[in-house]
Amino acid sequence: MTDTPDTSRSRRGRSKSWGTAATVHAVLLGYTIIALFPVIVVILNSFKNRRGIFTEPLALPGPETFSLEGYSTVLSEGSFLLYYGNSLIVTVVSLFLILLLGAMAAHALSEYRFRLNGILSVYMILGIMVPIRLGTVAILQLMVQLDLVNTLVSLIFVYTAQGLPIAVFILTEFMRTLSRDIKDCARVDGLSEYRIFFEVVLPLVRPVLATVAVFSMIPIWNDLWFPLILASSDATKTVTLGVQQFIGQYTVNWSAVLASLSIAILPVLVLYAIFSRQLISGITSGAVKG
Amino acid sequence: MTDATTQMADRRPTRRRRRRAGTAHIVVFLAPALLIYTIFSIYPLVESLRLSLFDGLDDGSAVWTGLGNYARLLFDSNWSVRFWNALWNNLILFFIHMVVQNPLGLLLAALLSLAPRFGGAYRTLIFVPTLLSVVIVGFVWELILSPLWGVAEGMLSAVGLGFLYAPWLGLEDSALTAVSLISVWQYVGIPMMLIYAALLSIPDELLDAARVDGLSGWWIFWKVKLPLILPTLGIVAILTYIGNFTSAFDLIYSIQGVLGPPDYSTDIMGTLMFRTFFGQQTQIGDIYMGATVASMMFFVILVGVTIYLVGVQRRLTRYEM
Amino acid sequence: MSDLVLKDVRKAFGKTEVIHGIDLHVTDGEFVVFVGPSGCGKSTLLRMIAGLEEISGGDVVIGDETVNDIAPSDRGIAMVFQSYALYPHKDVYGNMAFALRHAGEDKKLINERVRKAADILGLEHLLKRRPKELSGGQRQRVAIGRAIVRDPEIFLFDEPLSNLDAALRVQMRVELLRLHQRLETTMIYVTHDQVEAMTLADRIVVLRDGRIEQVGTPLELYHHPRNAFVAGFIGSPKMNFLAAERQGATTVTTHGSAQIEVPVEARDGTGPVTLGIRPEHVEMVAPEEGTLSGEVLVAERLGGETYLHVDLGNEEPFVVKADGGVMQKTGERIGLRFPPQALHLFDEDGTAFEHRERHALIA
Amino acid sequence: MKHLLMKTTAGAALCLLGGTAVAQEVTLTVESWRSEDQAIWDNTLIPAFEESHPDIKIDFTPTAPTEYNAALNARLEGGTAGDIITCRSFDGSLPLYNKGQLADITDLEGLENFPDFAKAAWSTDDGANTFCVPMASVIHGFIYNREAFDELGLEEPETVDEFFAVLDAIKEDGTYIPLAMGSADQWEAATMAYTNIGPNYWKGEEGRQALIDGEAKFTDEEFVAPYEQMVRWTDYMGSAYQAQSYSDSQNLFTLGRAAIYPAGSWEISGFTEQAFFEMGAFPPPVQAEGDTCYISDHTDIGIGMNGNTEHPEAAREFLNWVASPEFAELYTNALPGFFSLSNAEFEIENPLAQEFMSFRDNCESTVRVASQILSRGEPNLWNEMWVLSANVLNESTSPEEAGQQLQDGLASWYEPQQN
Repeated sequence: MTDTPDTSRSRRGRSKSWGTAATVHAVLLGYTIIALFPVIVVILNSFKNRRGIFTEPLALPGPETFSLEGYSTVLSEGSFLLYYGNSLIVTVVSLFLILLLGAMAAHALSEYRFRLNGILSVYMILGIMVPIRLGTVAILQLMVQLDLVNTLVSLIFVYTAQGLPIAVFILTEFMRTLSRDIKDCARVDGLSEYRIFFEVVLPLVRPVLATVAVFSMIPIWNDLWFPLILASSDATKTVTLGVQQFIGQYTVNWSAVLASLSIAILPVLVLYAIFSRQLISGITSGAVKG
Repeated sequence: MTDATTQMADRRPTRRRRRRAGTAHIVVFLAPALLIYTIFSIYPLVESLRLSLFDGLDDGSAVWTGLGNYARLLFDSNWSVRFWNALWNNLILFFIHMVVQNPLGLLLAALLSLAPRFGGAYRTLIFVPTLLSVVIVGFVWELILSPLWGVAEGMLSAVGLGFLYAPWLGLEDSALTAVSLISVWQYVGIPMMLIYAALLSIPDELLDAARVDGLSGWWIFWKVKLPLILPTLGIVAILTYIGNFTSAFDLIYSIQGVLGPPDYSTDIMGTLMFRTFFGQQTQIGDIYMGATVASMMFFVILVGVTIYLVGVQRRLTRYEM
Repeated sequence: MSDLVLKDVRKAFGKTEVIHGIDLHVTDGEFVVFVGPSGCGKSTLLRMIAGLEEISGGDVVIGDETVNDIAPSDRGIAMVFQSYALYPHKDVYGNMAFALRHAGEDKKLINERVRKAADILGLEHLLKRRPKELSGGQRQRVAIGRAIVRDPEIFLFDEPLSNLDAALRVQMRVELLRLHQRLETTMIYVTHDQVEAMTLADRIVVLRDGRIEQVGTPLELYHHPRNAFVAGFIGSPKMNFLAAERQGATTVTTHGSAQIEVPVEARDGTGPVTLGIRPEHVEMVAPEEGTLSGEVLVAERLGGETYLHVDLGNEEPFVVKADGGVMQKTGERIGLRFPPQALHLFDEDGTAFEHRERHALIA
Repeated sequence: MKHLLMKTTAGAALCLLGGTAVAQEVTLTVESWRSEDQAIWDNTLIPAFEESHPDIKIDFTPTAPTEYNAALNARLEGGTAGDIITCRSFDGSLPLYNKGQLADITDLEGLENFPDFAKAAWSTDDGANTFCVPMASVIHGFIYNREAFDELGLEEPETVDEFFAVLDAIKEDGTYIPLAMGSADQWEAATMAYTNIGPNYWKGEEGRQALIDGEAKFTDEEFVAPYEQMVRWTDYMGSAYQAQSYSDSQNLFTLGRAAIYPAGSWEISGFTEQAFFEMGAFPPPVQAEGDTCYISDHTDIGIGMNGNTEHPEAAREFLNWVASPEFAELYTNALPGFFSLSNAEFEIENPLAQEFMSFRDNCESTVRVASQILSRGEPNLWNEMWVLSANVLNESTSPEEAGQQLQDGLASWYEPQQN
């Protein structure tokens, strides 16, 4: 496909005058600090006791304030590892379904000419405009009838439904730009339409899939609402919901909240790091050019 | 050579007659996504919107009211005051994002596109807040801005600006702006990434041509790059608009709670819908009025998107690059 | 025998018909080139033969079988695409072996065939590379190799050389010719480049707007174009056209009022006609000796030859292909003389008048 | 089509799920907003119950308080709510009963252990039907840092004047913020300020009943006066109190930076754990010495059963146990500050809780003014009271305007107030 975009630009950057470069770095560095500061504050204070958190929020944990009580509370009191597992299962399975089903639908919409194509394209992206939370009661009733309440499956269905519109939108736009020749070539080679999709199209759209994965992952991992409504039993709790248990009606266990928040940040960062290499090339080739 | 060819020809598999697949594969490709999306997204939404045409009785049963709920929402002062206030706050929220978040995203993207050293690191780190749960974001900013913790005040004092500090989240005049800026902080990564990607897709030759034409860096940006990424800015704008109704709720809910304090100054359509639909404390949820608010929200989004599609997008020329 | 026969083949997208009933017979082992300006339907026609585009009417027959409803892979064809269409995630070997592997062929056979094709195309040392590690010419060879491996009855080429630079194009052209000589397989080749068509084809099919304008050997098209479109399309630089008035059966008067006798089959009547002559057939003489004369506007010197653009008072300059050593410069007047056997005459609809004699090279 | 779709997907989904184990004994799920009580239930209450009822298992599954109403509501509509439901008082639960989502338990034997005023919070207006077992009430007053008071030589104030004198003294000294109170969380302003000190002005139940009967208005002096006192409070609250959240106030006090904390008795257990100094408590000061004092002794938390539970017998058995003296003692001592409403007599161990309990001896009890009947319409009076109480503290609404707005809102739908 395209070369990595950065290399072609770098020569221009290097030739910039020293002063300009300094300004650029000053602005970027400044904003990076602003972006990270709150996160660092959370992590820093998660290693302190309550007193330390409130008397000197910005200080590094010292001998008097250092404490792992938050982490020990989190790891002992809540079944935090279980919640972690639940969040991971839900996020990964939903992502998988969003990417697979979304790509399949996008392929159908971008590759084949058929009568309902236009209408279905619009129908599929309608969901971007409406928060799915509006349908909570109906979703819950549906899940009751399907006997899926308090299962991770219910969450997976809802997140998949929620993630599909944006996935289909981005992937369709991108797949329209894919070379026709290569698919035709596969046809001449005797591949069925299914194998063309799996063996030719999917490998080609990998970077875009990464983009979609990042955009879809965030709301799923961080969602509080649907776990609360659909799967709040102890066996199916997710991390975000687990954090909530440390925020009581009248008392907040600060160390535990900060510790659990810090723990909850981690996997998102890891997943993001995995996808982010692909992210930019994904956006470049698909979503924006449209 | 000739031998080999004949040999090959002999071993060619017999030609299978196979009717072409027809449309079955199209159905197979579309059906799973359509099914899940329809059952778990569209059907519940339609079901909820349908409720807006009913009114609930004390015993839990519903009775048809037609557009009665809408009339109440728009003309009964108990509702209309809250409704217009929420809509107005939403528009302010949108405005602040448009004048702060998107230009900031543009600036950062423009700087990143100059390919400074560590550009990748900056890009990744600036995107980090976008990944965070609103629970974390709400929590940490509340702490930072809190008068008790004094982080914000302390930092301002350190540079001799301590007098500027105010409990922004608690003051009617500044609460909405403060919340908006927190949201900007969290989400600026998205326009930044989109715009950055658009800037990268401008071919080098074009920029070289501009340089040959005698344009300097600033002018190249203004006269060449900006017009070329206008469609992306359009997409960013409309995404901002939609997000303002759909996802801004989470942040306000987590920082300010469902009443949009102080004095409803941070009450937006999302919080109004939520507390109407589900209730809070002694207020029992009214799913029928809640659905009405939700439907209005949907219409407002639709109006915005339509204006964009008809009025704006048509005028934004897309250039083949 | 795997002749390809097209019988009244039609294609419509919605209500617009783009291929208007094509009849064509390609005999086994023939190298046929479809040529025409872009949008003439040549690629669509090729894709219809391949089975990638459904046909709206008529029949496509390969061998003795009507293949309208047969999947592309079962038509005994192989296709080479303009963009090469190599699978980026497979190496050269994988690309070439792909179709056979998919068909569940024996590993040994696959290996044998891939090696053989690689040998033919000089790709042996590249088998482990990925497409992005190859140059344009190498990619093109892999694409062709992939087709060879399938050992098809018909090769289909869709503008396979248009992404290559000029030098490489010439080289690949020769390689293709040799390949055809070696494999003796039917090849159908689509291009908009008449030079490729002339050099490669046993027979050329000239297409315009979804219709066949003329089918014939390259020289037949060159010497006996059936109409003004074919005449103008084949040959480079392109044929000069002069507006003229028919005076008698075969006598015409041009704009410059010279009387010219054209050796074509006589027809009754008078009226406006078009006189055509190729730049390479015009003779250059002193101004006063020429049938027509004019002023040189531009002299394009290519070294071995020179193209003189002459103003004859028409809208378009008249092009003369002269020797590389001609001295004439811009602004000089020259005379032009037309050997009668090189003249072409077209009626108002553009249809050519038959020459009285066939060209010596054409049986 | 809807059902067809569901059936097919259901089949598929069930396959995915695999078999879910069928419980041998009955398990009752308890819905609650008291997530901080998890440990108390798991370690104390549930073992005690299961010991005497081995065939019934209890699963306590609290939801964060901010989401409780919304989540419970959705689950009730969807039919997935737990068997046992923790009830908010008065109009917080009555509609659920009306919809059949809370079962009628009027004939539950254990209810005899409770006085009528306690049952009133979870009964129909005519008192004929009861739907929740009263669990506890919370008493409002002020908690103070006793060491700070000793240091400055201060006494517990009895009258409003004394109260402000104490505040002045603390302010003058400057070591402590006099009042730990913020307006960012609006309910703090409503419960800990307005309905905390208000009953002394409107004479508790008398004033509340007068509002319900339409004989008093929020624009009357006795309902505006508490707001006027609250305006005076702002001089003694921390700087930037507008953004001071409820948890900020707690921290200010327990970290020893503020001297007086307008409180609800629920704070007792948390404060006892967190504060490193001795604390005392006093009831809301009266206007003149010798006046009868009134306290907000709010019936806050009850427990009932889901009208659609599959295990009504087991649920009733459990509710009977909650109504028993055994539960009352266990609960009150496990959670000092949540005072059992049971007639049963037992010792309270926590000294601060004892102090709060003692308010009941000298003062008249009343519930929060907006909790019964008056918050049944739109605009919701209790919501309005949150917003306006915070506004008064923020000085963006004057006491008179606040009273006027409460009155206008109420009169817009409540008939007795419409003439």
